[in-house]
Amino acid sequence: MRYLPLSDTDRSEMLARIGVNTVDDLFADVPKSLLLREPVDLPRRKGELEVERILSRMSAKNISASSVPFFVGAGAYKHHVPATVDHLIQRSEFLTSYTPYQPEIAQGTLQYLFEFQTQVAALTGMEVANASMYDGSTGTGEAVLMAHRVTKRRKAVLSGGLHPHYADVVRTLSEMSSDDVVTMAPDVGGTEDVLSQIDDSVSCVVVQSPDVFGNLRDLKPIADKAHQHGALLIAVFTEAVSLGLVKSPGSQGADIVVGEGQSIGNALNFGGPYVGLFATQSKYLRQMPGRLCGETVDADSNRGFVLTLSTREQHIRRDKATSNICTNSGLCSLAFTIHMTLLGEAGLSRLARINHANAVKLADQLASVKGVEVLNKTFFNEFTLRLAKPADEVVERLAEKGVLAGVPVSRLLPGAGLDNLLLVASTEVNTDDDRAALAAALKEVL
Amino acid sequence: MRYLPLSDTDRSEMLARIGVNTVDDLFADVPKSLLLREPVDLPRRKGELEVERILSRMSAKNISASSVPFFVGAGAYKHHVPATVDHLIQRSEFLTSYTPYQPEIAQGTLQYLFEFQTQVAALTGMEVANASMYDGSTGTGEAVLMAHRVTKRRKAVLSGGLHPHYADVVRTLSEMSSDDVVTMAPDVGGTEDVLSQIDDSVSCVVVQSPDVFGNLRDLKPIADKAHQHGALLIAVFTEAVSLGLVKSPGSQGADIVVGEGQSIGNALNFGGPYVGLFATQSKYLRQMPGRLCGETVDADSNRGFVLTLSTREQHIRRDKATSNICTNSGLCSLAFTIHMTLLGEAGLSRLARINHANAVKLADQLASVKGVEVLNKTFFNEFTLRLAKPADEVVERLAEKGVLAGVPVSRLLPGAGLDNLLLVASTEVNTDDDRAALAAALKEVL
Amino acid sequence: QIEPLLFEIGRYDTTGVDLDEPEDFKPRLGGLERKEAIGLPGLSEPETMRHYVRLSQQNYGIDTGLFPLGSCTMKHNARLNERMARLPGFSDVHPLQPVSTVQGALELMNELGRYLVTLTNMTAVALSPKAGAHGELCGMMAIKAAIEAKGEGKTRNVVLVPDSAHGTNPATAALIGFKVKPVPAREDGWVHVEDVKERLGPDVAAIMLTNPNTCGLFEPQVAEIAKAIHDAGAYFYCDGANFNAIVGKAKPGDLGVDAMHINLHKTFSTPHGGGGPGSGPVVLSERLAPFAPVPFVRVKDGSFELVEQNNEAGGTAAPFGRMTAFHGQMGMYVRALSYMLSHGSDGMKQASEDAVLNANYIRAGLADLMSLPFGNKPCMHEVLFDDAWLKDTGVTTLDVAKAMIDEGYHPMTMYFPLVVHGAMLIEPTESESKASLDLFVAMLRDLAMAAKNGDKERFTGAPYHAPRRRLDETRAARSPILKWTPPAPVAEAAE
Amino acid sequence: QIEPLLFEIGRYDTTGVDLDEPEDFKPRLGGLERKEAIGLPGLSEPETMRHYVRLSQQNYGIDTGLFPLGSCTMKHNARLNERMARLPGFSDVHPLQPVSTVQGALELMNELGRYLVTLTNMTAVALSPKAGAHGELCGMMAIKAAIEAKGEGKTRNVVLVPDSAHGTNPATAALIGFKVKPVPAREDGWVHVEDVKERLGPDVAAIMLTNPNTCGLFEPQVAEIAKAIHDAGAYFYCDGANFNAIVGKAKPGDLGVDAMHINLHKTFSTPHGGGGPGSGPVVLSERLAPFAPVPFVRVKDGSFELVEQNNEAGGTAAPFGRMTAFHGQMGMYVRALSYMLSHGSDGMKQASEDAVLNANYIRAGLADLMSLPFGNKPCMHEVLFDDAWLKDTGVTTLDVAKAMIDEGYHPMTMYFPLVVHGAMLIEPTESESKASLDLFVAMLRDLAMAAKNGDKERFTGAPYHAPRRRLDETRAARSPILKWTPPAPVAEAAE
Repeated sequence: MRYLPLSDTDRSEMLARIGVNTVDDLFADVPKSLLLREPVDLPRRKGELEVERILSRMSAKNISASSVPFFVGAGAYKHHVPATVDHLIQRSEFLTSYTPYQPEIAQGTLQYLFEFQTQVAALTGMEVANASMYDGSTGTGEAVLMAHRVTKRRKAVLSGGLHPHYADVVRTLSEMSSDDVVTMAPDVGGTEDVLSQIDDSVSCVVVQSPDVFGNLRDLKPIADKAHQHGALLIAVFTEAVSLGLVKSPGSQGADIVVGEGQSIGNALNFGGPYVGLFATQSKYLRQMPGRLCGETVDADSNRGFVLTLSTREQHIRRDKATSNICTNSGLCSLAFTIHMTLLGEAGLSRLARINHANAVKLADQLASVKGVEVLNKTFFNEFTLRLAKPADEVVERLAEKGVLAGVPVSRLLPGAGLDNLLLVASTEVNTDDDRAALAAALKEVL
Repeated sequence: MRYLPLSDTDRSEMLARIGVNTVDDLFADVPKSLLLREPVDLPRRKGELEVERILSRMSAKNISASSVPFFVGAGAYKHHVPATVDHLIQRSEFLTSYTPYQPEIAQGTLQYLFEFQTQVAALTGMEVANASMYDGSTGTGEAVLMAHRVTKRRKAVLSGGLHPHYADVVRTLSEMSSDDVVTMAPDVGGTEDVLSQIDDSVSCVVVQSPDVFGNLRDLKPIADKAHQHGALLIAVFTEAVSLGLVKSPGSQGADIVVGEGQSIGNALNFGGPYVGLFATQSKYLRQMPGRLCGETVDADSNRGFVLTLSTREQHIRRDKATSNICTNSGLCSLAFTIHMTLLGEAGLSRLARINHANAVKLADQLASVKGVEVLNKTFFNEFTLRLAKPADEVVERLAEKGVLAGVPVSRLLPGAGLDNLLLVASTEVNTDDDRAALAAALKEVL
Repeated sequence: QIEPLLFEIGRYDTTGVDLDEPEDFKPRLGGLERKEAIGLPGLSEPETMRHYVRLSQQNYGIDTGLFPLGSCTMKHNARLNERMARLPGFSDVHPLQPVSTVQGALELMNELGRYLVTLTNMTAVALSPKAGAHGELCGMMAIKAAIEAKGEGKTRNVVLVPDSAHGTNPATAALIGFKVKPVPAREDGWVHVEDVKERLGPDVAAIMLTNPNTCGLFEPQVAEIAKAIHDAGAYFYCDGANFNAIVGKAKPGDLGVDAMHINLHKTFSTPHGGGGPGSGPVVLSERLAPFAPVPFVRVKDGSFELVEQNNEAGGTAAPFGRMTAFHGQMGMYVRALSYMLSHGSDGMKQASEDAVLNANYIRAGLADLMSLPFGNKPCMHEVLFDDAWLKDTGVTTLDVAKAMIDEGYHPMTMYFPLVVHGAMLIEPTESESKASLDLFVAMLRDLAMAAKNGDKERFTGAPYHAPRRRLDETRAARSPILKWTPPAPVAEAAE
Repeated sequence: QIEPLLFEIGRYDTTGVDLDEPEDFKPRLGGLERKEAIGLPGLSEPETMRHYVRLSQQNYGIDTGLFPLGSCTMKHNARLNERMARLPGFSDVHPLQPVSTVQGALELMNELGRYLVTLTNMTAVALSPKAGAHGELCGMMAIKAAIEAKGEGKTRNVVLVPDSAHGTNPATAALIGFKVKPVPAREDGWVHVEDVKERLGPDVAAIMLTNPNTCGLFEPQVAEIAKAIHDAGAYFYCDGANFNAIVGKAKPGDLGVDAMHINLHKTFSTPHGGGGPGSGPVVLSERLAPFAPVPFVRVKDGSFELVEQNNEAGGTAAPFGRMTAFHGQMGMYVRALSYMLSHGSDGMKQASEDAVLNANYIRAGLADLMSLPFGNKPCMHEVLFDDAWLKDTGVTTLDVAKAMIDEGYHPMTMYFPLVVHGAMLIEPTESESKASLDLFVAMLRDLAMAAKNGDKERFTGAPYHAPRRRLDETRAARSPILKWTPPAPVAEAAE
């Protein structure tokens, strides 16, 4: 087997050196009856070519985003990632390294984590950021738990504009922990009354902007009301590129900002791995979950970086930890940092403008199709259409025509009576031809 | 422009520091009338996404070897290259390094060249090998020039089994240098009488095995006769994998061995870059063209490697050099070395057996198709068919059916009266389905 | 060499991405446009490349040397798997595309699940957990859901956790409201069935047991423990971090396990990437299978469908909810399946045997110089030393670890498990050759002799030859600097 | 750290490639089966990965630091280009597939040719030469063919080559039977038209001139020289190694050039790869265009065809033959076109300007401490120093070069061109930032001060901090060891 360096000769010599006769002598503690004599019932080893063929065949059964006009969003976005990013994250020294618990030989990882934290703090307008979460949704779950720790309350209010899957994640966790969750009704227009839900029993309100229907939300009044009642505002985003163009949650008073970083540097990957961004104010630092990288010096007084404040973490605190999180999204955060470095402020804001411009163009074009109504007053690069027919059927028909039109709201919120609504996203990858193809296909189907 | 780090501010500051007003002041020596004022008439800069789209569109217009049953050979072969190879050659420290003229910071390159030379010498059964040529054909041209230097004669005899393009390269170079070349008639059966061409005026005979028609050639008698007359035997191969299974040219008495190394580690690349393998006996070392890497020690007595015997080369010898060659095929030779290291002796000989077995299977299968005759008594992984119809038409018809059947001999030797002959190659990538598809398609077309 | 931070070399007007400014248009941002600068300097592409290449050169990886981290299984990461994960049908598909357009992706998930279930002899698998700890959470949630379904939610609220367990185990149990009751360690490194039985009662929901355990030993009484747990109406959660020792040699389902997470990034070689991403699928016994979370893949009429809502599960299924927005770590699934297809059943068995053989070979090579807390008996895929052999040398486990760096090696896992004093846990994995192990053993023997001969300096000052000397972690924690801030402008010189 | 040779760690029965042995079959090798062993040890995949990763770590590349090699243009190698070259329609197509199945590949070649011809204002391009020196050979062959076509083959057999030329120039001319007549260097670093005229006559076939020249200067009399050459019935071959300075700023065709090779691996950024592969297309003037070698791409009826035989060329074309088996360096064509599309006409002009600006910025930063053989006047994309500033220091150009290594830099080109004593030729390229140049200048200033202050040790013993100290090149050449040989078996100890 190409991955196994030992030869049979090696094995014999080593067994002799150890002083046993067979390798199964080393498995003596396994109950005899349970030790397998034969390989399990799976195919035997395969050469590279054969593995490539099997997996390529599976791959070919899927329609990839780059191969068609593509408008699917709702929490993950098709962006162009520079070739430099994927090349660099595959470098052996990044790819095959471990969690940087040995900082003397892990400065590469540690320094990019420090850069990542700085970038995330700047982007969100917050004081501190951690070294990444699994993704935006699990980060939101952690944010709610953190808010409970900070406020010593156990009731979260979830906006009706929060991505329904994010709300599911929070609810699953809360139910298991016997915490309270109030989930507001789906808020297509972005006009729900969050303020009335806030009182002295509330630990946090969780508001997404742009919300799942695409609306931009003014967070300032919500933050103010929350603070009056001793509650925290958790601001969520699923499209990191939007922050290049819209006000940062930090500048609007958010206490915790959590979001999905996939858009920067990371592929769609059918849902993962992604990278959760998580930032807060310094005063809440000790309640923050996840790894943190901090600056220090070495014995020669050279600047260096280490994982720090790990007394919050499970491997030290065990059942008293702020979270059970161990692994983070190291390599995805590296991809984020490299892409963000390439963009810089100038590139990010231009990218955001292009996204917004493309979405505006698309909305105007689709609004003129009979049977289509654009519901949003405000949006960044995604908006909601009301169609003359159920959206899931329309999406399926359009897929047959080679256009991936978006996400039917009914897929996220089945049974909510929103079956004719369609979420449509547009990024820098969409061309005039793509937009025309979508409009034409909709015209045919509706 | 993303590749240019200078900002306009930088440029102004730098011009001021230099003491000129505009950048064109630095171009003062260019005749004013010839200095272009405007960018040339080509499109302006493009983002990555756009470049990817343009080139991907061009790429998609070609039928790639992996996408169809594929039997095209005649000097370049479709083999499977392990993913490790392509990953490693893209490492910055290999990819973006220079010719190792500064050995203290180029041991990576130098050591792999030393390993490459050792592998090539072993594979060919020769005493020394150089650090690669551009490809097999230019290497053959260089081998003939080298033979002329060694023998102080200027007449080469080219076997009728030598790849016609290789013969063309030798002839072009020889005609320009007013050297004599005798090209024997195309030798489909591998039965030509080379021996009768050898006399005391001959510098070298150039014999390929397996030859372009696939026949294996017994080199020993040719070497013996050549040596009797003070001439050299230049043994050529275009399929390096064959050496895993057949006698080495060195063991048969070749004086110079030259061949194409593409099969090991390198993609088809529509003809290049490839890597020329070049080996000889130690006594001819000083007449050998190309770079050589040699072992030495550093000031601390540690083993190290350097480019050596460069007094043969053009940058020292100028018009007295053994060759004008400057660049070699560094990265392609690295790919060769890594793939060969992965294979090892055990893997290479097994790979060769699989190739031969697949070709035998294919030949037997095709022989049973009406209108097809297999002409070879011996072959490795390629053989010649006589078809009932002109091969170029048949190949075109089969291409329309999605089968790339091989190379019509008329493409290599137009007007030679061999229009119904087809060269068919089979490697480890061919499956039973591929063979069946070719046989079935031939049956339909013939 | 000290590489500056990107913020120290970047400029706010520089970009390494060429984009054309859009034509004029009317924004629809409702007055929420960003007015303030963000504070993100950029670099051109060549500068970016060099910055991160240089940073990488300060890292140690599997590809640069042996990585003997106990309990973390740092094995070879094949580049074939990287290539496969980047096939457009896997990397460039969206989790919310119509399922008709991602049948191959669902097929891959289904196939991966089949492999995991077959290797473990379990009934079901929950693929979506994002990492090992997330998998633990998933498994424990399934247990909690099962207990609640039986109406015992109020009464069964204790989880037994051995002292030798990973810190994630108690943290996970506590996170969802369980009380953690420790099971003490015995001198032989094993959990004894009588210690478990003693703590069992109607309040016990589950035991969380690592097997092979963190001392590198297979729990010989595991089947008895499982039986005791089941007899008491509780569940057996197995921490699968050490599955690498027994893949193809024994099936956790045969041992009585009810739930086990599998670290794809350990056992099935998806790259650690400096701390993630991981992937932690959980296999479930028949008793727990109904409670698997959404989403999951189901085969229906020859095609694959995705169950995304609790109420779509059907039959006896009662999913406890959703653990993450989408379907989990697809990129890791591809790599892991590529690993499994490559090894095959024969290769996976051989890999486990080689992993165990390699660990024992190290044990045999060092047993005379270093101290084995449980005696010189066979271990599984990792061998545990304590620091008794360092007595009176003035050298600590930490010092030995740092001295290994100077010898060109990554340190072993240290001070874990907590049950052994000054623990040094070494896992060579099956990826190392005999020659590599011989060098490693020789290096440690040399260090051991040096320590015993009083060459304390070599240890306490180590590392001397790394990109950094020993770092001041206390300082980092005392007044944390967690991001770069622009230097204060230098005051004009006084006139 | 010394990495062993693969032969020292490999085993003859180890393989890192899994292949199934074929079923029994009857070989058709006619008795020519290999009987003897080959002598090629193998490594498993993890060992291979580690071996070559470790080797790579002993290399310096553009991605790790500034690469100031004069005349070699080590600029940024964009990874986009690597990705494009690996598209299956380029990397996985065979040169002898039916042309109907490779229309996109031919289109790419045609498009690359169009770019090169447009940038140079020439008539035709021969793409197939494999590298710069091969391109020179191609260009000179075309000239020879043109001369022979005019019936002057016997009489015109002299080629003028300035002393400052690259060694490949005279080597190339000599290779195809030309006599080389040198044109001496003048004190101002330029070739003077009167020196050329003096040597012109009916025996002169061509001049081989590098422009910008190897002293880093643009030849101001180039147009006059071209006219004199043409008037004498000879051809102007231009060595295009330094094209990087003037892409988009001036067109060689406008300067009277008849043939010029273009190093795609210099000017258009295909990676040097430790010494290749390169690619050396040759652009040809109207007078030489008919003599371009086969194969070449032709557009006919809206599709692309490939002319592979001399007698298929048609019209006035009279190809001189074939330079290589197939169509040249396709992989490099893709990378170069990707570079050109990315830059565009505006970006290529800017790149030339930045390259020249950067070189002059270095000149300005060092002019007071180091010596400029032709005075402190503007240079093109590289700046040439001599060693006059080292007089009486006991430090040589070589020593300075090696001392640069200790400072973390690749040395500049040294002792070339030969016309200047102790030459140091520095080409920063447009890929360097101002900050990077500032550091580089500061480093060289520091070295210059150290040399002048008598810190000779720092130079003569350098490098001290590289993977190796200075290597003994004489020893390597005296009794060459060019391959590994198994160590002689150690004799049994005497009884």
